[in-house]
Amino acid sequence: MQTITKQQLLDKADSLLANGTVTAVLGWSKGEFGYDVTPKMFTTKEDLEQNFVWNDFCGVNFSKYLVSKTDRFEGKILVFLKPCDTYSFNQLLTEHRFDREKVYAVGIPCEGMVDVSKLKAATGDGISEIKEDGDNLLVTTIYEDEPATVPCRDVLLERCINCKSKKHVAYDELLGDEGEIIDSARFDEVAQIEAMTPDERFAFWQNELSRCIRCNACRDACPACTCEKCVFDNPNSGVENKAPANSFEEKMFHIIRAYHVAGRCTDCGECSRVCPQNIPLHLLNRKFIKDINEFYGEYQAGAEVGSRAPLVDYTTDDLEPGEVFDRRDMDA
Amino acid sequence: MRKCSLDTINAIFEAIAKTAKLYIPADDKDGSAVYKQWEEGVLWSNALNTVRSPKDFFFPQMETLMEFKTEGKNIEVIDTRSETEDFVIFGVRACDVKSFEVLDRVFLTEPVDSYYAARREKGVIVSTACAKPAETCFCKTFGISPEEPAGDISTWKTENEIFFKANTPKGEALLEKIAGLTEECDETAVDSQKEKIAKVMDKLPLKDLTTDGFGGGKTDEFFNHPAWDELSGSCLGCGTCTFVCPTCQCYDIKDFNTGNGVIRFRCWDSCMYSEFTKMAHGNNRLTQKERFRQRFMHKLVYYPENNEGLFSCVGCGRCLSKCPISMNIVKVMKKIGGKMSE
Amino acid sequence: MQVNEHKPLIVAFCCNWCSYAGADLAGNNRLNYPADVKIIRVPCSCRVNPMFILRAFQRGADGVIICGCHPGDCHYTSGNYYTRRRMAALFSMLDFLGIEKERTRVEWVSAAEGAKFAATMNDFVEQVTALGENKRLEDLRCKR
Amino acid sequence: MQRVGVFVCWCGSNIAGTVDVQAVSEALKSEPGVVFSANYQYMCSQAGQDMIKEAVKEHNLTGIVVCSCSPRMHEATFRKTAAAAGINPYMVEIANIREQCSWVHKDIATGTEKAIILGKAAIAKVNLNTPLTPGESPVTKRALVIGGGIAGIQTALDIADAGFPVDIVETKPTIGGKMAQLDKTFPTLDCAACILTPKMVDVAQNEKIRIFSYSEVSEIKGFVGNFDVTIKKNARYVKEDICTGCGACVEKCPMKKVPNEFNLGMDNRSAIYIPFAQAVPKVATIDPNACNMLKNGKCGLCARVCTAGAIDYTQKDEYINEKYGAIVVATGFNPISMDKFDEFAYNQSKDVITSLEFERLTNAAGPTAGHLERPSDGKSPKTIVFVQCVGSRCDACAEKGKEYCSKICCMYTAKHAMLTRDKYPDTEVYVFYIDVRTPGKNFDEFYRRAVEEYGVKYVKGMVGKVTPEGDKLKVQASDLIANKQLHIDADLVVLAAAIEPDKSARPLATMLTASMDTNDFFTEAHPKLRPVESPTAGVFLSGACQGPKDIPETVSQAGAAASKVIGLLAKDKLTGNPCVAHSNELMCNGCSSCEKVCAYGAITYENKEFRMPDRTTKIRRVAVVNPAVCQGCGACTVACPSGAMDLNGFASNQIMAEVDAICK
Amino acid sequence: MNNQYLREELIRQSGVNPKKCMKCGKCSATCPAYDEMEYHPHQFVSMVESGDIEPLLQSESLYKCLSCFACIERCPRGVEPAKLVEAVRLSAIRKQGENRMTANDVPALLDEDTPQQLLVSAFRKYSK
Repeated sequence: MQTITKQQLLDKADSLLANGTVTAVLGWSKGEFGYDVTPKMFTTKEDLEQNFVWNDFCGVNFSKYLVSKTDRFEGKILVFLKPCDTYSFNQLLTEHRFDREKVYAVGIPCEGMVDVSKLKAATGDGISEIKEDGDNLLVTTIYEDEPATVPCRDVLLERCINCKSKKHVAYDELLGDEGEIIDSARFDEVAQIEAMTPDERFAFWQNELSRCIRCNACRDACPACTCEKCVFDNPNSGVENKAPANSFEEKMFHIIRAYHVAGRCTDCGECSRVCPQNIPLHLLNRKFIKDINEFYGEYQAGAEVGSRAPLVDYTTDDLEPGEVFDRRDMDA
Repeated sequence: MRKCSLDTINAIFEAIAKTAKLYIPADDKDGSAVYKQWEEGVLWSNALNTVRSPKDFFFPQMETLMEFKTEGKNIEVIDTRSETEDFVIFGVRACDVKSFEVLDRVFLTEPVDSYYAARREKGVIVSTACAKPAETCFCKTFGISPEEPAGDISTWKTENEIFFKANTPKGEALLEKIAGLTEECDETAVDSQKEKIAKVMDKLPLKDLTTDGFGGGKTDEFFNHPAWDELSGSCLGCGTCTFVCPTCQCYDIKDFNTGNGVIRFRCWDSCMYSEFTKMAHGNNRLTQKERFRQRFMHKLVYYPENNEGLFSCVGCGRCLSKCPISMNIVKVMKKIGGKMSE
Repeated sequence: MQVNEHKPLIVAFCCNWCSYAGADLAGNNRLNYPADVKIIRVPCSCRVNPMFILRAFQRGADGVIICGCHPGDCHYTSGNYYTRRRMAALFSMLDFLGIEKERTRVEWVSAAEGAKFAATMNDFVEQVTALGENKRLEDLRCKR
Repeated sequence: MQRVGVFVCWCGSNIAGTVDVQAVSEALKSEPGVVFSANYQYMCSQAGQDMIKEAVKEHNLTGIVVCSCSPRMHEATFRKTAAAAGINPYMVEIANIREQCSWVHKDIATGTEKAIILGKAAIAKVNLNTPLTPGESPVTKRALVIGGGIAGIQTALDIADAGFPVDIVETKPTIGGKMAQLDKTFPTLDCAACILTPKMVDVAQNEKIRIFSYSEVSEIKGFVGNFDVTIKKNARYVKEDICTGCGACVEKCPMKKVPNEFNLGMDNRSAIYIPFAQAVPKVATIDPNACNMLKNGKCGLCARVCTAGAIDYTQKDEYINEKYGAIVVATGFNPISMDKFDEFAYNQSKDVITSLEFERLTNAAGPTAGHLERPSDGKSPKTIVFVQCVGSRCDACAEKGKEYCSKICCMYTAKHAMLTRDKYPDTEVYVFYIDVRTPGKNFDEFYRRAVEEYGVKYVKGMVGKVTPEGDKLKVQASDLIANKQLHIDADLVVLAAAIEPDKSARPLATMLTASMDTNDFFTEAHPKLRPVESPTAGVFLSGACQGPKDIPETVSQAGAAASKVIGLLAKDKLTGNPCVAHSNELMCNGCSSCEKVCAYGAITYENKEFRMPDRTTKIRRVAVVNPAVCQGCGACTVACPSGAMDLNGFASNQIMAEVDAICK
Repeated sequence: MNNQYLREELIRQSGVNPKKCMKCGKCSATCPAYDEMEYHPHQFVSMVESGDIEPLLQSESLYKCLSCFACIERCPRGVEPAKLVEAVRLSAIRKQGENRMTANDVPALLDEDTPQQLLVSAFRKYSK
C-alpha cells in the first residue's frame, strides 16, 4: 500500500550510484518470509537489484546508522528516510552526531508500516508469502490454501496509527508527494494512564516493566541513544547493570533511559517496535513529550536542526515542580 | 501411554500442582505466551511457544551466588544457597527440550555448576508435540523431531484429547500421580498425529536448511569469511537474540554493593554487548562484527567441536521473530555456507 | 507492625550558596527539625542528577528534597532554572509510574530563610511520614 | 584507598552538648579508610589545628574529615591546615555536625546518631576525593572597549590612567556616541559638547589608548585574561594617519545630497564627510554608497584637492588581531523606531519628531544652527506638544514598544520644555505625561522649575491621536485631572521615544557568550553585588548596554567597570577555582547539551582524533571545559546524557557515596 | 447585587485586567465619543476596578461608546477598555431585560454623514 514503488527507489539509487553522487546506499534487504527485512549497505547495482526491497515492513529507522556508517564509508551514503525518520535525522544533526556532508538523504513517503506481531495474530503462524494488494495484504500460510486478506490499516504499528507527521523535515531530494504534519491522537494513551489512580498506574507499570528482559533493544535501536558510552554500560556511572535484578532496577533503567532522551526523543517509536516483550516504552517517552509541551510550549525534537531542547533551556517564569501536580489536579 | 480428555486438563494441572510447583505456558499480551505458575484460572496457551525460553527455570537471568556482609572493616561471607523445590514445566516444545541438552553439556560437565545442577535435578520436563509450527521453525535442521519431543514426559495434543508417555523414571513417577485422571490407551491416535505433524513440517519454508558444512573443525573456513561484514553491518548490538535464545548460556558475575555488604550474583550476558568478557587489557572482540561472528561461530562451529557435533542451536525461531532488524542465524547459515539441499 | 513507628529517612540536597546557608541559619537560630533529614551539600541545585534521587530511594530514602536559591537569585545566574525544569519533568514521570509524588519536592530557600528551611523540613518530614515506608522505589537488597 | 583521619570537634558545648563526641569518634574509627580518629574541644583553635598536623605526620594521612561547624565557617581554615601539613587542601571534607545537627536537635541519642551518619558520609566522600590544583592562566595586560560613546570613553580613560593600554572599537567614523548629538544636559544644563569633547581629545591624545573608528569586532575567541579578538577596520578610503581633517575635500565634493545621519537626516552632508567639527579622529570618510568615484569610477575630485594625498580609493577592509585580558561592552542605545506608532503621525508629518531630533534642532551645531524651526516650513513653532512614554512601559505592544521604563525621557523632556520656554517665551509648551519620574540628585527640583518658573504646561494624560491638518497638528489628548479631552492645534510634536540596546549588542553577546535579557540588555553577574560584570568572566558592562541610564549614571558605571578591569589586569596570573567541570573525552558525544546550559561560555568543542577499538582512527567532536572560565555550578554534568561531564570536588560518585552512606 | 461580585463578573466576562492600567489616559485621548460621554473609557477601567459600578450602569455613556475599539488598539498595557464598557453594557441590558434598541432600529437613525464604522459597531452592539 505504499504509494511509492520499489522500482522508483531502485532507479534513484542506481542513478545516484552511477553518477557518483553516492558510493553506498543504505536500504532494506529482503528476508526469508517477506516481512523480515534487514537494513543493509548496498554498493552495487547488482546487489540492489537482487536484494533491495521496499514494502510495508520497512519500519527500521535508518537515521541512527548514519552515526557509525558515515565513518566507515568513503564518499556519500544515500539514505532513504521516511517522514518520521527525518526527525531523528535532524535531531542527530543538532547533536553533531554525523557529518551532513557525507549523506545524501532521499525523503520517501510512507503510508504506515505493518506490525508483524499484529499480522501474525490476524493470520496465525506459518506465513509463507505476503503480497500487496492495494490497501490489503494477501498472506499465504502453510495451513490455508487460500491467502488471507488483511487490511493494512488493521495491523499497523502503533506509531503509524498515531503518526505525527507525513511531512519530511529534512532531505536532499524528495520522491513522491510531500505530506502534512498530522494532529494525531498520540497522547491519548498517556492521558488515559494519567487519569488512573496512582495505585493503578503503579500496577500498570509494574506489570509492564516486570516483563523487561533488559536486552537493551530499546536503547540500541533508539536514534537518540548514540552515546559513545552508555551510562548503563559504564561501571563508574553508578547505575551500570546488565540484568534487571529487581523491580527497582527495572524502573530505574526505564526512567533514566526515558529521562536521557527527554527533549531529544522525536517519538519515532523504534523502542516499542523492537521490544521483544511488547512493553509500550513509547508511553514513557511520550509522557515527557506531553509534559514538555504542556509546561514549556509545543516542542518537536528534530523538527529543525539546531533547536534548543526544553530541558537545556528555561524561562524565568517556568512553572514550579510542585505546580505540575496542582495543574493536573485542577484539570481533573 | 495414557490419555485424558482436554476438558480435564485443568484437573491434571491441579493434581500436579499439589505435588510440585507447576509452570505452564499461559497467554500474555498481544498473542504471545509466557510461563506462569499454575493456579486456578491460569490456562494453557494456544500459542506455539513462549517468548522467553524455559531455560530460565534452570539458568535464571539473575541469581545470587553468595553474599558478604560488612560491618565497619569486618567482612562476613554468607552462603545464600537454599534447597531447590520440586517443580514441573509443562508444555515444553521439542526444540526447547533439546536446548537443555545443550545447556547440560556446559553446566553439568566438570566443574559442575551446582546451582544449575540442583534445579535440573528437581525439575520435571513435560514436553508437547508441535501441531502447528511457525514459518520461523527449523528444528529439523538440527535433527529435532517436533512430533517426538523428548523430556521426562512427552505429550501430544489432539482436538479433544491429550496423550502422555513417560520417558524417564521421573516422568513415570509424575504420571503415576495423575493416573487417576488418565486412562491407559494405545498409540494409534498419537501415530496419526505424528504423521500429520511430519506432513506440516514438509511445508515449512526453512525445511531445506541443513547444517551441512558446519560443525567442528571449520573455524579456519568460516572465521575470515568476507560475508561477516555485511551480515553484521546492521546489527545494533542489543542482546535480544541471546536473551530469547534457549541455548545461550553466557553469564557475568557481578557484585552489588548494598551499602551494608555485597551481593555477588550472576546474570545473563550477551556476546553481542561491547562489555562482554571485558578484561583488564580491554575487550578481545573489538567491533560488532567480531562479536556478531562469535555468536554464530559458537553455535555452529565451536560448540559442536567441543560437544561431539552437537550444535548449539535448536531451531526454535525466537531470534528470527524478535531481532529488531531481522538478522538471524538462518540468514547467516545461508550466506556463509549452509547449503540448501535440493 | 505499626505504621507510625516508621522513622522516615530524608535526603536533602542543598545548594551551597542559599539553601545550605539557610540550613546553617536554622541551626544558628536553634530552629528544630527532625534528625531524619540529612543534608548533602552541592554547589548548585542544578548539580543534582536525577540518578542521585533514584539512588537515594534505592538505598532506602523515603523522601528526597532539593533546595536551591530562589529563581532569579541563583549564584550561577541560571542553575536553578534548569533544576526547575528537570525536576518538574522527573517528578511528573515518577508520578506517572505511580510513585507517590509526595516523596519528592523542590523548595527555594535563601540564605536568610532559616525559618523557612526548618518549617519546610518539618512539613516535608510530616508529609513523608504520613506516606510510610518507601515501597514503590525500594531495592530490597539494600534493606537487609 | 585513602588513609583518613577523623577529627571530631566539641565546639565547647555547642556540639558536645547534644552530640556524644566521644561516641562519634569511636564509631567512625571503624569506617573504611579511617586510620585515625580523635575529638577535641576546639578543632579550629591553634591547638586543634596542630593536632591535625601531627596526626597527618604520624599516621601518614591522605585525607581529613573534620566533624565540626558548617564548612561555610571553617572549610577554608582546615584546608589551610591540611596544606600546612603537606597534604592537598582539597582532601579535606567537613561534616556539619553543629549548624545541621547539634543546634537543631535536642536529644543526645538522636544527635549522636545523626552526627555519626554525617561523619560516615564525609568519610565516604573523602575516600573518593582527588587532590586538586587550581589552574593558572596568564593575563594579557590590555583591555578592549567596544563602543566609543561616553561610557566607552570614560572606561578607556580610567583604565589608561591606571597605566594599561586600551583599544576602543567604534562603528561610527568618530567616537562621541549619543552624547555628542545632545545639546544641553540635565539637570545642570551645561552644554554636552563642552564636557564631552575635551574627553574625546583626551582619548585621542592618550598614548595608552588606540581608537579603531569605523570598525567593528568580528570575532572573539579565548577567555578571561586571554581574549583573542579580530577587529574589522572598514575601508574609509582615506588614509587615517595622513588626513589632517582640513575639510577641503568635504567642501569640494560634488555629491552633497546624502542624508546626514549625525543630524538624523534633517540635513545633508557630502559623500566624503567628517561627522562633526570636533570628531575624533578628525579624519574624513568616504561613504561608498554615495561616492561617484567608488560607485562608477567617475569623479576623483577629493583626491585632487587633498594636498596631503590621503585619499585612497583602493583601500580595503582590514582585519586586526589583538589579544586582550578584559573586554568592556559599551554598545549603548538607540531610540526605537516610530514607524509603527501610526497614532502620532510620525511618518506623515515632518513636524512630528523624536526627542533626539529635537536635540539636533536646538543644537547650535545642528541643521538649524540652534534656531528652533519647524522641519516642514522653517517657521517658529508657537505651540509645542511633548509626549512622554512613547513606546516605553508598553507591554501590550511588544512588536512596537518596550515594556520597561526608558528612564531618561522624563528629565530630557523637562529640559526641552524648559529650554524652549526660556529661549522662546511666547511658545506654548505642553508635556503629556503618565508619571513624572525624577529620582536623581536635583532632578525633581529641575522638573519643578520647568513647571513653576518656566510655565511649562504639564498635563497628566496621554496623547491619543495626532492628525496633520493644514500646517497644524491636531493633537487629541486626555487631561485626566480635569477629566477633559483636550484638542490642541500644535505646530510641533516631540515624541519621547523609548530607547533600546544597539542592534550590534545581540551578535556581540553571542560572540562573547555573554548572557542577555529578553530586551537585549546585557545581564549583569549579580543585579546588586556585581552590577558591572557580565556572568562571563572577563567581560564587563558599561553604560546603557546594561539598561537605560543617564549620563551621570553611565559615567559612574563606566568608572566602576574600569576599576574592575584594572583589578583584573593588575594580576599577573589568574588562579582558578579547581572545583570545575571536566569532560571525559572518551565518553563525550559532542552533542552540545552542556554548552547550552553553561551560563559562562566555558565549554567549547574541538575535533579530536581517537583511536577506535578496531585500531582505525576517528575524528570526533568533543567538549572542552576551560577551567579559567568555569565557575563550577555543575549544570553541564546533568545535561550530559553520557555522563562524560563531571565536577571536581562534587563528582557524581562522591555525591552518590554520600547518598549511600546516609541511606545505609 | 454585591458590588464585589459584579466587579468580578465584569472582569471575568470581559477578560480585562483593570489592574494592568497605568492610568495614562490614552484610551480617553483616543476616544472619538469622548465629548458625548459622562464617564470616559479610563474611568470605566478605574471605576470597575474600585467597584464603583452603579453610576456606570445608570449612565448613558454605556451607549455612547461606539465600540470602535480605538482604545483597545492604542492602550499600551493591553487593558482593552472597550471590552469592559461592553461588559457593563451587557450587565445593564440584562438587568432591564431588553436592549436599548434593536438592530432593526439602526437603519432609521442613519444619515449621510454616518461613517461606515459606526454602522458596523452599532450592529455589533445592538444585535446581542
